[in-house]
Amino acid sequence: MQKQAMLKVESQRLVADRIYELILSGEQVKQMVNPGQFVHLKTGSFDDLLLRRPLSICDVDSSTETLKMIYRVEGKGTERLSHKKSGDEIDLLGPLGTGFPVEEAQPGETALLVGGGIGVPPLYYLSKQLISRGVRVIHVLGFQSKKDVFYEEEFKQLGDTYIATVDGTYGTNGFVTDAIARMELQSDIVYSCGPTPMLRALSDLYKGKRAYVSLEERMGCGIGACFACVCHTEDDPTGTSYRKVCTDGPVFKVGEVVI
Amino acid sequence: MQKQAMLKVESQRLVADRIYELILSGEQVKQMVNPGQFVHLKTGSFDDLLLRRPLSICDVDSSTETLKMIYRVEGKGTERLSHKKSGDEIDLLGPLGTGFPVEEAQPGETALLVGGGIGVPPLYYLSKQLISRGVRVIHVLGFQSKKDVFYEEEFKQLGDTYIATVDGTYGTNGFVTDAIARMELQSDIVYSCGPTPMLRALSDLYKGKRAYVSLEERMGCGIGACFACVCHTEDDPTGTSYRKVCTDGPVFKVGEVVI
Amino acid sequence: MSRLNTNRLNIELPGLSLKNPIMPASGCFGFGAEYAEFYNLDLLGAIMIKATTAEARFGNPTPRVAETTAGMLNAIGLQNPGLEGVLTKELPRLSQYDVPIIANVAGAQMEDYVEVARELSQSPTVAALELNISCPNVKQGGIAFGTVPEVAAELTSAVKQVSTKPVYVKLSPNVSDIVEMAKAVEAAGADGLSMINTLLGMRIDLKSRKPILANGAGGLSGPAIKPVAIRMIHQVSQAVSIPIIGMGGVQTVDDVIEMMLAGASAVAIGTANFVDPYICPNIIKELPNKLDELGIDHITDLIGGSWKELCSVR
Amino acid sequence: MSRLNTNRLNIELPGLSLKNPIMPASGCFGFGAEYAEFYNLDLLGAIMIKATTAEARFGNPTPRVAETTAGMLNAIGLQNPGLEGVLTKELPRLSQYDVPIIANVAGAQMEDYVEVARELSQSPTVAALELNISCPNVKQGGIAFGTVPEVAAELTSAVKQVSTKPVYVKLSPNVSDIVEMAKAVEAAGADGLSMINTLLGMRIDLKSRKPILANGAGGLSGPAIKPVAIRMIHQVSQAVSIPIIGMGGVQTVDDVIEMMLAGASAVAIGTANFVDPYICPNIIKELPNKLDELGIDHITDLIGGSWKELCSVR
Ligand SMILES: Cc1cc2nc3c(=O)[nH]c(=O)nc-3n(C[C@H](O)[C@H](O)[C@H](O)COP(=O)(O)OP(=O)(O)OC[C@H]3O[C@@H](n4cnc5c(N)ncnc54)[C@H](O)[C@@H]3O)c2cc1C
Ligand SMILES: Cc1cc2nc3c(=O)[nH]c(=O)nc-3n(C[C@H](O)[C@H](O)[C@H](O)COP(=O)(O)OP(=O)(O)OC[C@H]3O[C@@H](n4cnc5c(N)ncnc54)[C@H](O)[C@@H]3O)c2cc1C
Ligand SMILES: Cc1cc2nc3c(=O)[nH]c(=O)nc-3n(C[C@H](O)[C@H](O)[C@H](O)COP(=O)(O)O)c2cc1C
Ligand SMILES: Cc1cc2nc3c(=O)[nH]c(=O)nc-3n(C[C@H](O)[C@H](O)[C@H](O)COP(=O)(O)O)c2cc1C
Ligand code: FES
Ligand code: FES
Repeated sequence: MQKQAMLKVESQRLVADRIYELILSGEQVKQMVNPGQFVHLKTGSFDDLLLRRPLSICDVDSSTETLKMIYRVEGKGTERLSHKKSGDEIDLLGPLGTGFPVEEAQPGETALLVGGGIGVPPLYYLSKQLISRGVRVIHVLGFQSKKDVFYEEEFKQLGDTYIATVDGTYGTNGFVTDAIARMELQSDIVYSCGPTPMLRALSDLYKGKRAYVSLEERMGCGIGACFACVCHTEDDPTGTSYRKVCTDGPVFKVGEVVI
Repeated sequence: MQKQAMLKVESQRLVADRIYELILSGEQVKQMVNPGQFVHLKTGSFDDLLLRRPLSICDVDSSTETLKMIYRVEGKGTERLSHKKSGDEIDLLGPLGTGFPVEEAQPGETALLVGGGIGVPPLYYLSKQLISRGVRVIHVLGFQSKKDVFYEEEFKQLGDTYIATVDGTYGTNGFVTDAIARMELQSDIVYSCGPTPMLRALSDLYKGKRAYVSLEERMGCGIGACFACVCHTEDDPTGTSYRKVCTDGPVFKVGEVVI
Repeated sequence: MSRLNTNRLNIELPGLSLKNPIMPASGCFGFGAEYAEFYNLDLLGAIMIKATTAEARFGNPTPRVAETTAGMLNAIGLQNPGLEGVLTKELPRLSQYDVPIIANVAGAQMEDYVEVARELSQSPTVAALELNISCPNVKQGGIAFGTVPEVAAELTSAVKQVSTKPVYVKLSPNVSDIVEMAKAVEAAGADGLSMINTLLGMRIDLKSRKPILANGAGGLSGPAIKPVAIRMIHQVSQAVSIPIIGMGGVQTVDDVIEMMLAGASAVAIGTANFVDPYICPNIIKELPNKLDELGIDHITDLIGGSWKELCSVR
Repeated sequence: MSRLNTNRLNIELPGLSLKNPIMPASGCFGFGAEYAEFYNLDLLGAIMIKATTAEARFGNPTPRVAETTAGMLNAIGLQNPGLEGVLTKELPRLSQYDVPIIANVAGAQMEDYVEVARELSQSPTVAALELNISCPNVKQGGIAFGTVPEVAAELTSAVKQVSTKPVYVKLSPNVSDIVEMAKAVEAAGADGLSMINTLLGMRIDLKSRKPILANGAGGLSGPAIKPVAIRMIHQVSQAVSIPIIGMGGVQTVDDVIEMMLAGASAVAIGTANFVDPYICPNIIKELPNKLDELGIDHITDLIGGSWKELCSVR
């Protein structure tokens, strides 16, 4: 199957401090059925920024063949991306990776979706798919500060949504784990994406449970060929066993890999 | 004096095969009073094409502060330049170099302006200035083929204009020197710009006369600091005397430098 | 007499009958399985598979890659399933393709190289060996083999003694005198050279103040290094009489031509596979038109064209 | 105890009291006259002037420069007015500025270096010498001095014997072991190092089939080589105790910080002057804000930050 295509920029807008929502359209979107998968984007046709950038799929509308992503301007690549205007074309490789296992949540169960910062976006598409499967969803979204919060309304429309900010300027004061504890949130299954320390804390909290984390790692190819993105497995933490974040992941079951 | 500025693209259009006319505007244009000078352009804000590109000033309208250039798409830089649209900004350094000595032509005299290919553009601004000084102008413009001819009408409006094409598909068959011989063109002073073999032929033809040639050389800085663009002088052709094309030139009197 | 109607891209090198001069470079194509999902690997001139070491290796801690201006750094650390894994899993899978496999051999000591080379060369799927004497990533080895001519020569002849297949020695660019290195391994019996491996580089993160790569330094590849590759191939091809598989920053069909004019007999593409997974078949497709444009009959007419007298009719 | 109100950018190096760590690199700034039309040279930390040889040189035939991806090649060939011209014309003009002048010394044989170094060091306008043992452009010399430790050491001590000013030895990156080179010249008495000079590279024109540079090969500079510079400065700064003036691909204030974290005590800017003639004063202007952003009091707190323990209060 053709995995690379030029997609058209439909729109781009600022949704929080340095955070952009980018909507692309193209036939390629048809393949993007699994939440938690990612795409690998070229930020321009210039050779100075050589590598593609991985961004999670935030939402897909297959009827209009549109793909939504939300990203934060971190460095030169995302900066360049933020200047793209509607009508521009973007070279996309994807969908890539193994996403969240929606089928692990049974209809009627409650799923806890925990996101941190720019780890929040993929949970949106996941949440929609869980709901359409008859799963109840609770969202806990952590941000640094009030100015960083995005998509609260959008998540609220799907289910209960709790916001935590590290500096306490909005929602619960502290980390997502603080919010989970304070609200005494119960669930049958947990899905999460966010910074490594958050994922570590959640892994401890939900050890042995049905819990899934989406990891980030610097990537070369994004398709499993370069061995840039490997991590150790928990059952062989110092040996030669490994998983590739780009193909085996980015989503892993808690306890599968060393975070 | 500030020599660097961001200029705005007013328009860009194709005027012949791979040949574009680019009009920029900005205050910087005020400084561009001498024909034969050039500007040094960045073709984008990307680091892969690192160096600036030298392009001759083709025409200036100081009332509207607009600058016209004509260039051929040769490689990646000019290719990138050709995608600029009105409203885009271009980083410009200039005016640079020493242009054609308009003052060497006396009112009432006849000046022969000889251009070849993309050496034609700077003659346009020169011709206008000579005319306003009361000098009669004759233009001889050489191109490869009919499809490469540009600005014939514009030059005709300033004075007699003869076209030569190497393949004979338009105007006189052959080189500019053939056209000059065939038409028995007489003049008091000669100004020329074009490919090196043409300039060599003209130098032979007008040795010891009031004749000026504009040279091309690969440049680094464009301002005289890097010693990329030097040429030997005719009176010390193998010694250490030199002229810099970017500052002492690009225009030299015939017999001053080794071409 | 025009050869326009025959295959204009085929090249014969020791052990290698190449349909065309394009092959993925070692370490940038795994063992082919991933790219096989993008296109039919039979299109390729050859495949240089990832370095094989005697034992399986996990490699370096992550981050293992960092971007640089027009390049990238990597410090994968030779992660691979080891000789056993390559022989039992990777090579059998690759045997289905009608494309010569060049097996990249790495090691921390001469004995490792010799063992791996002996075993791999006996696989019917392996057409030639590529001796990675230059990988700058692995602390326990590599660097020394690739920078001291005598050591490289000793290793080359030890491997030649056990290998039943032609041996291409992959040179490191991190040396004072690449010609000296090339001549040393040629004299030691190398059947061909491949060059260049990565330049040693580093990037430091301003906030953490630490190198971005967990390993500290890493190998620089991509368009940034192409001028160094062209220069070295130009020098070496004039000094030796064994063929060179060129690599380093190739991204376009023009880069392939430039590298062959410099003196390469075939061209490997590394980093560019990450940017465009279809790069190899795309370039192969563009080659005939490019030859037309340059007025060249057969691709071999390009080899060393920058220093040889023009021999083909133009 | 904050030093926020004092000069946060000044640095003391052997023979050099720098207002700030930024200086144009040799060969990329002529003798200053051209850039003096763009800004007041007094803004600079220092100026490294173009190489001076005993006799005037015309240099190589043109083309002398070629662009590469994120870099450029040059083969100027040390064009300069010779010792006499520099002493009688260039230095007197430069004496009007309140900025330390570092004179770059080149030659084809040891005697030339010694003569030029002796004379230039006696000029009151010259604050220090930079020994260009590494220029890869000039066929008759350069390359050997810069790639053999013993030869570089011999040259360094010969120059030290005659120089009345501190001597910075400019290292070539085209070596197998940069640390060995650095240690050799340190042991021979070098007061400081400057690094890196250009990498040797080449580009070939597809149509003419010839190298674009008339000289064939040339020196690669610009952002493409920055990772190599960072790596070498990182290695060398940990191995020697003399200061390093770093250079190679610096274009932004972030690049300056990165290079100082790697171990440079000051930073020279070469190629970027051609892209933006105002680059040096612009970066100098941006430095204080950058220090604020990184929470650093004084610029010297950055030096070697990638391998030293954090010493400044953050
Ligand atoms: C599977 C996956 C999904 C992601 N999804 C999102 C998302 O939905 N929204 C979002 O804002 N960000 C996401 N990221 C992080 C995003 O890829 C980086 O922020 C981005 O690559 C930074 O590029 P830059 O050029 O702006 O930064 P630079 O620092 O200039 O990038 C330099 C290089 O480092 C890599 N890099 C830098 N930071 C990261 C990082 N955190 N993770 C991986 N590579 C990095 C870049 O890809 C590039 O190769 C995701 C990362 C991964 C691995
Ligand atoms: C003083 C002067 C005035 C010029 N005026 C014009 C003009 O009015 N119209 C026009 O079409 N062209 C003009 N040229 C030529 C023009 O600069 C080149 O065609 C252009 O730089 C090619 O850039 P590129 O990126 O398309 O080609 P590439 O080949 O990709 O360029 C690579 C590098 O080589 C340099 N280079 C390539 N060809 C030339 C060349 N012929 N002369 C100088 N440098 C070159 C580029 O500047 C760049 O640094 C002029 C050149 C000079 C020196
Ligand atoms: C991620 C990565 C892994 C590599 N692994 C190997 C390897 O295992 N063995 C080897 O000989 N070269 C290895 N190389 C070097 C490449 O084969 C090639 O020589 C180099 O990258 C230059 O080519 P390029 O610029 O086209 O990438 C690796 C390069 C990269 C980028
Ligand atoms: C056009 C040019 C001329 C140079 N001339 C000299 C020189 O005369 N002496 C010298 O020591 N280095 C010379 N260099 C090397 C630079 O000083 C510097 O070490 C190198 O270019 C790397 O820095 P950069 O990437 O910032 O340019 C020259 C570089 C360029 C680009
Ligand atoms: S990014 Fe290449 S293997 Fe994962
Ligand atoms: S281009 Fe630098 S001196 Fe002329």
